[in-house]
Amino acid sequence: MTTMTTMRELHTRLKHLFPLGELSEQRPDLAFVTVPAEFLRPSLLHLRDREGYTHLVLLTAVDWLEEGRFQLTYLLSKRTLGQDIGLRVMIPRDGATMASAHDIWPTAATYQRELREMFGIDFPGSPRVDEDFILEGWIDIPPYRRDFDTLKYAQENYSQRPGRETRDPATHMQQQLYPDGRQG
Amino acid sequence: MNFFAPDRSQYPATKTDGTLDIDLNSGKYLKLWQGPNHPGITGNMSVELTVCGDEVVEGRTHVGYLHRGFEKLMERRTFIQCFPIVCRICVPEPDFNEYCYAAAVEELAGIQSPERANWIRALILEMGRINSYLMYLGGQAGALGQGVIGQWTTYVRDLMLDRFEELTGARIYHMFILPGGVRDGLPEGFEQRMEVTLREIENTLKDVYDVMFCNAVFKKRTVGLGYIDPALLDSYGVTGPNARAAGVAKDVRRDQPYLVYPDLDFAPVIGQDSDIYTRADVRRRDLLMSVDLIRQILARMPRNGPVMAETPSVLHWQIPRGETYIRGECSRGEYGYYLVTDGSGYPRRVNVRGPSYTHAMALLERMIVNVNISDVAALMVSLHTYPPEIER
Amino acid sequence: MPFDWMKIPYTLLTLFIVINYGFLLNALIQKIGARVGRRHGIPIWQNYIDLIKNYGLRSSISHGVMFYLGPVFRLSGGVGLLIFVPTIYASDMFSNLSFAGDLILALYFVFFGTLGMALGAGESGHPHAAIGITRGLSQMTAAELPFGLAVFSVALQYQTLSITAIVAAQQGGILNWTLFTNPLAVTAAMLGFLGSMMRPPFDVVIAPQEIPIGPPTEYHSSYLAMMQTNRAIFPVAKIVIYMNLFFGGASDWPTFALKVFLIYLWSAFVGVVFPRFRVEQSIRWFLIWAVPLGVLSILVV
Amino acid sequence: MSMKPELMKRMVKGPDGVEFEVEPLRDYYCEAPPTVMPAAYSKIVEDLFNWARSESIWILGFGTGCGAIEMRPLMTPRFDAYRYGIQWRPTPRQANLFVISGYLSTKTLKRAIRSYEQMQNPKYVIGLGSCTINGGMYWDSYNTIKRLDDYLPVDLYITGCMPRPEALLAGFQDMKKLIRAGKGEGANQYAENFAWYKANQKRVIHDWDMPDYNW
Repeated sequence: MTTMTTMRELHTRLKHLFPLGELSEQRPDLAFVTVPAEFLRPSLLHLRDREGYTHLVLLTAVDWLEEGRFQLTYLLSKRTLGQDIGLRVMIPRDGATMASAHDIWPTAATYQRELREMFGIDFPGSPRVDEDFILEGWIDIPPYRRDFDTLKYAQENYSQRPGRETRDPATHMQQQLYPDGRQG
Repeated sequence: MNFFAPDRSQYPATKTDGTLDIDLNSGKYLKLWQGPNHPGITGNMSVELTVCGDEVVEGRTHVGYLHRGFEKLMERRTFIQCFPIVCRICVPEPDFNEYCYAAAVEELAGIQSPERANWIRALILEMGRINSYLMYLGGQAGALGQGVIGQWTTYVRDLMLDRFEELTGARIYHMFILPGGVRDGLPEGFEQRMEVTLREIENTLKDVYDVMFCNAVFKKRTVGLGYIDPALLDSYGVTGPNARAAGVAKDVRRDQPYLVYPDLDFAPVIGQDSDIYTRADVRRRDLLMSVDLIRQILARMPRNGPVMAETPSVLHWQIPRGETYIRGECSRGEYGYYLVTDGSGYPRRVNVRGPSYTHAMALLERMIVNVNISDVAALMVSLHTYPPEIER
Repeated sequence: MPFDWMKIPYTLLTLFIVINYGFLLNALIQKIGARVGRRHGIPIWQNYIDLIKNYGLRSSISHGVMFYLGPVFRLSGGVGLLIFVPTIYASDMFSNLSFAGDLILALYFVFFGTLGMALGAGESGHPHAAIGITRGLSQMTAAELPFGLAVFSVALQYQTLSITAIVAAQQGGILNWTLFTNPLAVTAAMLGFLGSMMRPPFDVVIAPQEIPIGPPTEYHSSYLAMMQTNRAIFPVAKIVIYMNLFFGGASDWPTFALKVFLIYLWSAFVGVVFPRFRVEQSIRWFLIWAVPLGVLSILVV
Repeated sequence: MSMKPELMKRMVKGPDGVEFEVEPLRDYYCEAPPTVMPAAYSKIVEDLFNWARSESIWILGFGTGCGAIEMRPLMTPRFDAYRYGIQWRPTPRQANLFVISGYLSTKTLKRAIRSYEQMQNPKYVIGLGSCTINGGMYWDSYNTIKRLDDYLPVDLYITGCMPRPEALLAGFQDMKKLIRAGKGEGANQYAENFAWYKANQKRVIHDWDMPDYNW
């Protein structure tokens, strides 16, 4: 499994430079590793310039509400090897701020605008980061946060047309599959 | 010699801090909104142009007109409930959403989709690619005022939609590739009817080539316009035909083969000049390659066998904590799904990464400067952007 | 000579015939374009219905008096062009108000409508209209140049400025047409004709994908209906001039219909398969291809 | 909500050096709220007009949602809608029929309202797809409206997700019947209940940074 070994070698090489977490291998060509927030930009630059991971595939966030943390995922790709490595960055949920990467990849500015709007994560210095990107005149908390209830918001703000019935799928299919009421 | 198009590379002037030196109150500049209500726009988006005379000095892309919050809606739907809504994300080529979502769920749930299902998936994806390319060709010619091409390509696209209809039962939203496999096998006599359709498409493409690509005016308008520097491909995240037209063989079907693509023989279509004409030509040849791929798939695919793997009961389907990223080569570039699960019956986070996300925002805003107003529509169409991928 | 008052009702009759013929002709051309796209296209009487509907719309917003006068100028340009040009040669009924120097007047009227449009569209305050009208004026000027040269060469050739006299000189056999006696001028004029018909490759003025839809962007209901009427008269009237100058005129209505249709078809055929030039490209095209031909024709004469 | 700078009242210095004041909201936009337009005086004339309106329907070429993808086949050889006098116009001023093709996000709703108000009386609205009726697939979405007829006067709904072109053609035929029967009075209805419509719209659109009526 050559790609896997190169991925492990890459991990070991990086560990000498940055305090990385364990390498979690999802696929032979895809692995994720956790990076401390302050070491993100150096490791991104190192991966881009020294290791040839020149393509920022995506930058997104996951809201771990229970742990009170945001997970930022920077997915980098190296086309010649067909390998992807994802850098996880855990940042505190309240007052979330992250160093901007728009000078490393110009496209990162777009992702950061979306994260700023949808998760409320601030990226100081990123161009046009505070402008409206997708939403317009949004008044509630950022919608992609886990504690934002879209159904409640929709029912409060938009007038519904009467006559629409919505069932909880689990109970509905329970009745459909097991009409005698036993637990399936 | 070039009296009509002098070199404006140093225009507009930039201030010391790098921002453009544009004073809207000087009366020299005019703000134009191209879109959302504009025939020359691709889908429902808009570009805010600042023009000086006949030339664009600044362009800002505005999206969000089609935002439905899919990624939020999927967080409150079970894994099987997500399946019918993912295809709504991207209209011209919905199947890639179904495939990427299904593959991501299968990988995290440890399900292996059957061999025959993979062949049918590849078939559907290539059919969708043909649809998308046909629509693009019509749009590219229409943006330059050549409406007849759109008539012809939409006509054959309807024929391909008929094949979709008899295979999946729907014209646009097929909802055919679900986690675990596909819904059904091929109907009786599908191969022959598909062969007829493919011949019709090839004949139409011959006419399109004669009328569109050999047209002096079309060349005059498109050759040398909208150049993308190959050095910028990675920093701007350019993928798909836009990158292949710049001479870089970026094709996920070759770089990270998925489904049955390792068994098929094809080579990525490459162009060199990286202008609008080359991008259109690359897409035309790529379309012909998809026609050939469909013939290969239909010839080699297993005739019988299961099309659906064993999946847990949808009532109690829970997937352990994990995260993965699945990508595929759609007609506009690399299409990817980033799925995170937390052990519950609902996805923790789904992120759709469409190719237009980078093409229409950072890349377009860079390319649109110093372009004549007349060429804005053609430039935008030539990037083959589609807004719902940007905002979901 | 005393003015013959009977000319006026005859002229109005000509106007009526030409309007209806223009409506049917436009629909026919559209149907031909649709056929190329493998469609059936609109019904042949569709333009009449559109006209009634646009006159029947209830609300109409005016942006000022020039906004209102724009279509009026355009319409009067079309009508004036028609009534001062002998439609049917050698018939007292349909030679209209033609007089000795009507060629100059006709040249003026060809341009008149566009100027009126410029004033009106400028007042509408829509940036697309302003951009469109600037394109329109520049391209129109470039397209008028070869036509003007050709007209001068024809005038020199026949030593007259009266269209009737020019037509008279072309009678007696197809070989007497200017088309054969002065082919260079005819070629230059027909190239200019393409530019003035607002069809691809020279329809950048109303390009829907760029500046929807140029000067008429803000025009609606009855204003638009007035422009539709003009759109029926103006091309026919213009083609009548071409027919008289270069193609031997028409001595009866069937010939008239046939010749006008063929000349119109020439622009439609070119327009159906070509994308559109940018405005500076089209100007360059006229200056490079059409104008030298016109100059050459004058020199030859 | 802060107003965009290009909408603010300001002094502008022209290229010729002349200073002049520009107030876009007053100079460029019409401030008068719509008024009820009576039908023609005589019934015969009105019937003639209604017949003409029904036979020449000009659709505004504004694809607000994914339903717009089935508009293309309607203009092309398979389903040639031009045969029925249906044409597409690029500018709202000249359009009579506004096809709301699918879900409307609040951002698009703002633009749709503006386009609708620019159309001339009489004007008609067709809601396309389930999502315009009751939200459809996006019944719990935070960004799409759930019922269109609260914000615009809808004459006709076409159900389905997405509706086939045949369904659209049938819908156009029904629309023609309505117009011919003189029932297509959406514009007057909008003008009569203008305050109600505006209230609904403002309840949804929080950032009303758009030339508004002066009440």
